[in-house]
Amino acid sequence: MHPLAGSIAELVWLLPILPLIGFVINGAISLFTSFHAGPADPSAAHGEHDVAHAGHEAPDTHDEHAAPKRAPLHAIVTIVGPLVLLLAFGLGVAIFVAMPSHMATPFVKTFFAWMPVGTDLPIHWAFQVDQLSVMMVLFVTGVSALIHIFSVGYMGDDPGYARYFAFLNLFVAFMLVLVLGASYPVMFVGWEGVGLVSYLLIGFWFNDKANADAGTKAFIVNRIGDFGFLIAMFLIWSNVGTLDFSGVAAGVGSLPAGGPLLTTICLFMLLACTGKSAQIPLYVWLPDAMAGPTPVSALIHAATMVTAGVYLVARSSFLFSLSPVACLTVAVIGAVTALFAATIGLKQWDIKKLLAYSTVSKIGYMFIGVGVGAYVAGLFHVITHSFFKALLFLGAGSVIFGMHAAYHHTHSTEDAQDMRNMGGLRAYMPLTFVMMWIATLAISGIPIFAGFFSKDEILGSVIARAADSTLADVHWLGIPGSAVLYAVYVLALAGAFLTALYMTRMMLYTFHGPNRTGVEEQAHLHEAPPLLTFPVVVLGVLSVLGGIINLPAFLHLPAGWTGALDQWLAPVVGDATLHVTHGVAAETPHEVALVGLAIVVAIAGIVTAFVKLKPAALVPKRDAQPATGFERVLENKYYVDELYDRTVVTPVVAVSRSFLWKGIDAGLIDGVLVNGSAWFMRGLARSGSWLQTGQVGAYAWAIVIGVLAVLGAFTLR
Amino acid sequence: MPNGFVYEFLFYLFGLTAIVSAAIFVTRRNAVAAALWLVNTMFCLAALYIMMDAQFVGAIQVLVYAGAIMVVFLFVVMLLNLGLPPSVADIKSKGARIIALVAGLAMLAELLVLARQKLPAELPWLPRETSVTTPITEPLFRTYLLPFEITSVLLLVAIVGAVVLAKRRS
Amino acid sequence: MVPEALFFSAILFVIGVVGVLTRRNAIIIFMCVELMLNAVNLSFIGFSRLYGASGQVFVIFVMSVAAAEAAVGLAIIIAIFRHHETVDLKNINLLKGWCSNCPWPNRVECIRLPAPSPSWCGCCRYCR
Amino acid sequence: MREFLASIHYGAWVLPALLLIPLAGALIIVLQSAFSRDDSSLAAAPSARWIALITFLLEFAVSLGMWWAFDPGTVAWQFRVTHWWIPAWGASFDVGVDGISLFMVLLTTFLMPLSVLGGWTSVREKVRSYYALLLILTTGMIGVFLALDLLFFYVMWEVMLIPMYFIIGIWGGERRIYASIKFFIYTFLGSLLMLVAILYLWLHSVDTVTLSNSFSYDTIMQHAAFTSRAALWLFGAFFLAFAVKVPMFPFHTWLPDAHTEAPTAGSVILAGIMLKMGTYGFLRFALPLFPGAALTPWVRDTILTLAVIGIIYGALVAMVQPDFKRLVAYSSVSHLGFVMLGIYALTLQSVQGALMVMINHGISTGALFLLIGMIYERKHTRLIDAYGGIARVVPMFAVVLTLVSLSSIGLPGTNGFVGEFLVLVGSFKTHPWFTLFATSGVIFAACYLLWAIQRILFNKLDKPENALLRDLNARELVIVAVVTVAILWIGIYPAPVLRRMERSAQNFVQVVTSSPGARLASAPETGGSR
Repeated sequence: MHPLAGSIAELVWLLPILPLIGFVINGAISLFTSFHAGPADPSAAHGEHDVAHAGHEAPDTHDEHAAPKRAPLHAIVTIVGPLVLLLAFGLGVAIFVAMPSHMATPFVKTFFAWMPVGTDLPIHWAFQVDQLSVMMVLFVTGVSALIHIFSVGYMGDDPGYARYFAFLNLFVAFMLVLVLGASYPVMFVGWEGVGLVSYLLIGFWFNDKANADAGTKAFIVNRIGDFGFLIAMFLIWSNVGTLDFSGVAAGVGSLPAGGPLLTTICLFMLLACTGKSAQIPLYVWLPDAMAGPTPVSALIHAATMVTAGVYLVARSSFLFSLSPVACLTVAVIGAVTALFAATIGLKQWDIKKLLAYSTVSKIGYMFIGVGVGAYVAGLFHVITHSFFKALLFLGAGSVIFGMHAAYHHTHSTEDAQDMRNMGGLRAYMPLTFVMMWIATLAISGIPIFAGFFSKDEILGSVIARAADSTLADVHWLGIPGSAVLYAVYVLALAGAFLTALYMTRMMLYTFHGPNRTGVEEQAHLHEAPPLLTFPVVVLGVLSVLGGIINLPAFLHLPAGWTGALDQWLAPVVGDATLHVTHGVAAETPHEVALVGLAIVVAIAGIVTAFVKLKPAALVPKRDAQPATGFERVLENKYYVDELYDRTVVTPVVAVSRSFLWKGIDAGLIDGVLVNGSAWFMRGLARSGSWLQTGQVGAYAWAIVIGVLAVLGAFTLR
Repeated sequence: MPNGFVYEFLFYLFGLTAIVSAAIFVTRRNAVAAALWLVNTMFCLAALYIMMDAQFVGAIQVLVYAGAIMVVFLFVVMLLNLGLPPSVADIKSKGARIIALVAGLAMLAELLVLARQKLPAELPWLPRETSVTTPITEPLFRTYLLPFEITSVLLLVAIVGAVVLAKRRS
Repeated sequence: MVPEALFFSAILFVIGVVGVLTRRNAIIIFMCVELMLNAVNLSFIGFSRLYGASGQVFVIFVMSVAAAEAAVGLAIIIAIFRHHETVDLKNINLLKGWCSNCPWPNRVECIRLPAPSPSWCGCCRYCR
Repeated sequence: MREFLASIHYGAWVLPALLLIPLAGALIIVLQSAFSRDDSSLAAAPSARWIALITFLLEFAVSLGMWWAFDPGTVAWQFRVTHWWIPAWGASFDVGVDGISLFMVLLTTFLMPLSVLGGWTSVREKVRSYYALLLILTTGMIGVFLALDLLFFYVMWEVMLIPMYFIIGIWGGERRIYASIKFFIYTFLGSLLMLVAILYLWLHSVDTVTLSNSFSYDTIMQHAAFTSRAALWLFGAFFLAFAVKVPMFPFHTWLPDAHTEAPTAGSVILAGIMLKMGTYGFLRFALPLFPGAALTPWVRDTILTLAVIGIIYGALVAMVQPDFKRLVAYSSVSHLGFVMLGIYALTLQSVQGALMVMINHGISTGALFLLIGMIYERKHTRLIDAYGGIARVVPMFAVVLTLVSLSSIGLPGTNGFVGEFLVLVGSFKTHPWFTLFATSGVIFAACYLLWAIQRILFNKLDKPENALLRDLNARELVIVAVVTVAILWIGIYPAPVLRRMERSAQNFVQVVTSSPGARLASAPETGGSR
């Protein structure tokens, strides 16, 4: 009898259902209000107003008509949205509390059969409660609750308010299904569900083509990732025979370790992760995803959804640990993405785009962590990253909220998100300024902050495994494993330096130096309302204290404190981690020196930023000259989007239009075969009719010729 | 009456006159002249029938064919006053005529090739006292009774058809 | 004397065929057809000498058919003559299938009207 | 429920009743028109619509009984009714249902009331004959699914064809004549070859009881004797007839024309039910009767390649269609490529997946056509570029269109995913490479539908007349509600559907794979022990 059998864990189905109920209520309200607003919906008539805020962050239309619609419905949505999240968080905490400390086997709760086909593919709706899933549940519902509260203030007067909260609740529901799923198909439901909701939320202000394009692009790129997930599932099922995590974990021993099959499964799973977590080949959708509201970017594209890839690798650690080549690929992709995204981040002017590239880079770190087999380090970085990245986005949201209010009052059409229009906001937004500095220090990896502990643990684990692990023994594309891991370490360090650089650059341009918003706007620049600043403060606190979750050993603290997360996740990923390091706990050679190096690198990044950058020299966006040379390449993100567009999208569309449709379908099959045969018959008939001259003499001749032929036949016989 | 010389002579005489008059008939431009030459061919044929022990048919030939059908032809020619030759010759161009001749000769050659088979001996002549129509009665009214009845229907239909077609629309 | 009879019949038949192919006057063609029928009768009688009197019975049937045919044929010729005032078969092509772009109600063609244009397709008033 | 059905001897009369109810409805409409002098425009004959709707609802109610009365345990024909039809030829009126045909019939009776309700105001003139034809068409379709006698099957196949020809030809769009003639000739050509094959089979199968040739499916399955070369030709004939109907890749060009030109109800039926005739034909006739011929390597590989080409080709061409109906038509080519892949992979999962895709495609594509019909009635154009940004103007329509498109793309949790996942999982076991390419079809599916939806619902609301579109009225809301329930129910809890079809699918796989050789040596067929 499983220890959790009778306990609160039985209610685990309530976790996704609660946000789902929120979605249903809010969805009904949003449909009800817009359904009865009638075709002449006032906000639709403001078509021209949208043009002013082309493509950028604009809580759609601050038109005066929104005020009267603050009917009770609006209040219901305000209550239902965050309440449902808090309840879910409470239930999560209850389950966390009810869980015994050393629960060896996960508690799998099966509800009803989903796709029972024959005896060899019993797919059921089943949730799995173990340390990993509870940890994810806690941090997902926690961060979501905070962001919901932030959204109440931020999206307050947007006409699509109910619809926004409906989608946000739906997102949390699907995320919980993803995290709690007990088998790959159930996880896949959550996997594509979050993809769907991110499509809906990115294209939230769908009346602007750029936003709708970004949404569709996100869904299709995610779908390419899901293709990998499907193929991985088919490979697992046809070789292992089951798709449940426990079943696959048990059955994977039968496959040849490190063999081509296992590596292919893991590589396809990696393709899925790159799609969802925006890594090298399929990261292009994340920067465009900034077209959605800022809280959405904070929640989905910083804290929760993008970490789904890391969760997948951690959850299938039993597969990855058995195929070192795949693990090395994960680590390499993570490292390359980290550096690549960091370089682009240097020259971005839009504050949200900059944070997007910083997210891509930070997820690269997580992939390094789980890639080298240090699953706990990777997950630890997931948690701490969600704290300070959410804080950065919400801070940016407060800044944009203020800027937008200012520009709105003076009816100017300046871009509320461009750093060149900001500057010197320290005086106007002191609280946000302090919190943003905390987040910047955390993300750069300055000691006492959360970022330092998780990033340092990842870097340490890379070096530990470079020295002695199954990864080091194997060759990756001809290069020995250890060399690859050292290269990964160097890339990671370079990434850390650049991270510190561009984060400090952001702080300097936004908060320090002279204000470039404009004289009359400054009057309206003021601190964000309490609803917005409360979550920011909470996240600030978490960014500072986040480190205590998994304090490193070299601090020689009392027993209970060090490595809390290690012990917590040991039953789930423990043996996979040990397998990678030849069954012995990895310890980093001369660890303190490495930590020192990391700190020096971080501080160097901040100092160079202060020295090199001169915020005073900046000019507002409207009269900034276009950048030249390598700077322009960085600003245009290495032209990767244009490259994809020209090599993949346009040729496929052109080929299918001119060749497949017009060529084969209309031309070959329809033209030649179908209409062609019809034309041939017509021709045949027409030539036949030529014989009917109407002259009797001609018919006589025909008869005579016939007689001659017959007689001829007789004579020859 | 054995096939004496006189019999053969007469047979050839009538045969050749039939052919010559048929040839002339084909070349006459005047319809009436052509009709009369055809009547002459028919008379020669009637003679041949009689010489080949088909006296009744010979009589019918003269009576029905030459007498009735050709008279109708002449009657129609007179009705449509085609007597005088038309301004434009109704014979086709020289080229067409040559081709027609060639086709005719080819057909003749094929027929003659086919005719080279060995024919059985002739039947004995009818004894003098039997009446001319007895040999026909048995096949006509017993084996071929149905065709005989059908021809009567055919003739009825032809009469009605001819009247309807030729009647002047009111 | 039957082989000679068959020979004469063959020649008469061929003359009839040549007559049909060369002449354009409807009645003359009709007569040539009658000549061909007579040639056939001659060969029937020839064979009746060899195989018995049933040949003669056939001659009777041929004659009755020829009579019926003559009656109907001449009636047709008269009907054509009344409408077109000619029996020259060159101008009469009622049997022709009309070219596809002739509107149905105008299909009845009367050659008495002068041809509208040199490129007249000959099948109806309303061609090119 | 089962006791109540047993008490009224439900099994004995249900199938003939399913065939006769529509005919009775058609008769009523025709008789009713005979007595009233006025013309049959919509104003003059509103009753015709109501008679048709009530008949279809009655039909659906009767057929719903089968859901409970059906015994998932056995493989034998259920609710079987057999009467002599033409004893001289050995042809009998023989109808029966098993796991495969049960859901096809339910799908038909489910979609018919929806299509009539959907096309409520779209047909304005000659209304009586329109609804009479619809009713006769239903009899034809249900007859095809129930027929266990090859001649009866062929007759029903033709009975189904003619009304659809008129529906497209008379009430269709601009190029309706071209489309209906093309549709008719395409299908008719195929079915004639099938008739020849049926007659050949008839000649070569002697009924042990009556010692004469017989058309009955079971006799032919057990006693038909023909050489392997003959089997290849026979399979070729059946293949052509059904490939045109599926439609498989080279034979599909009639589908876009027929769909775009058909009226709303016509295209719903065409896509929802008539496309399943082809795949049903493969499942019932082509493969079980000639397993040897069907599984010869080169035949199997060509069909699989055609199926995969169909998936990718259909999706790619759908992406660039200016007309939304043609886009959905080409998407049907892609979806049915999955079905053929599933059928030919011959594993239990893939065959059950194929059946599920057939049902789900019927529901989601039928719903898509209904939605297009609704927007067509408001704006009278199907061109995607004529719309833009209407999500704010018609929010309910936007929500439903997005949901149905997601089910058509195969988002997990909706019905599309269940079918596609099972097909791909099943066929990966036997044909991994084919499945790899087929799975890429999943990506293209997302591309073409999402791009179309974006150009219709989202983007700028730049055309002022779009701002005056009315949202869905009550009638349309009923349809939309029913479709949404169906999509989500099958998506989340398909177990009862899968359980009912499992035994028949298993038997199909066992019949086809176990005895390719036996069928030829005229030894009594072991598998088909119906």
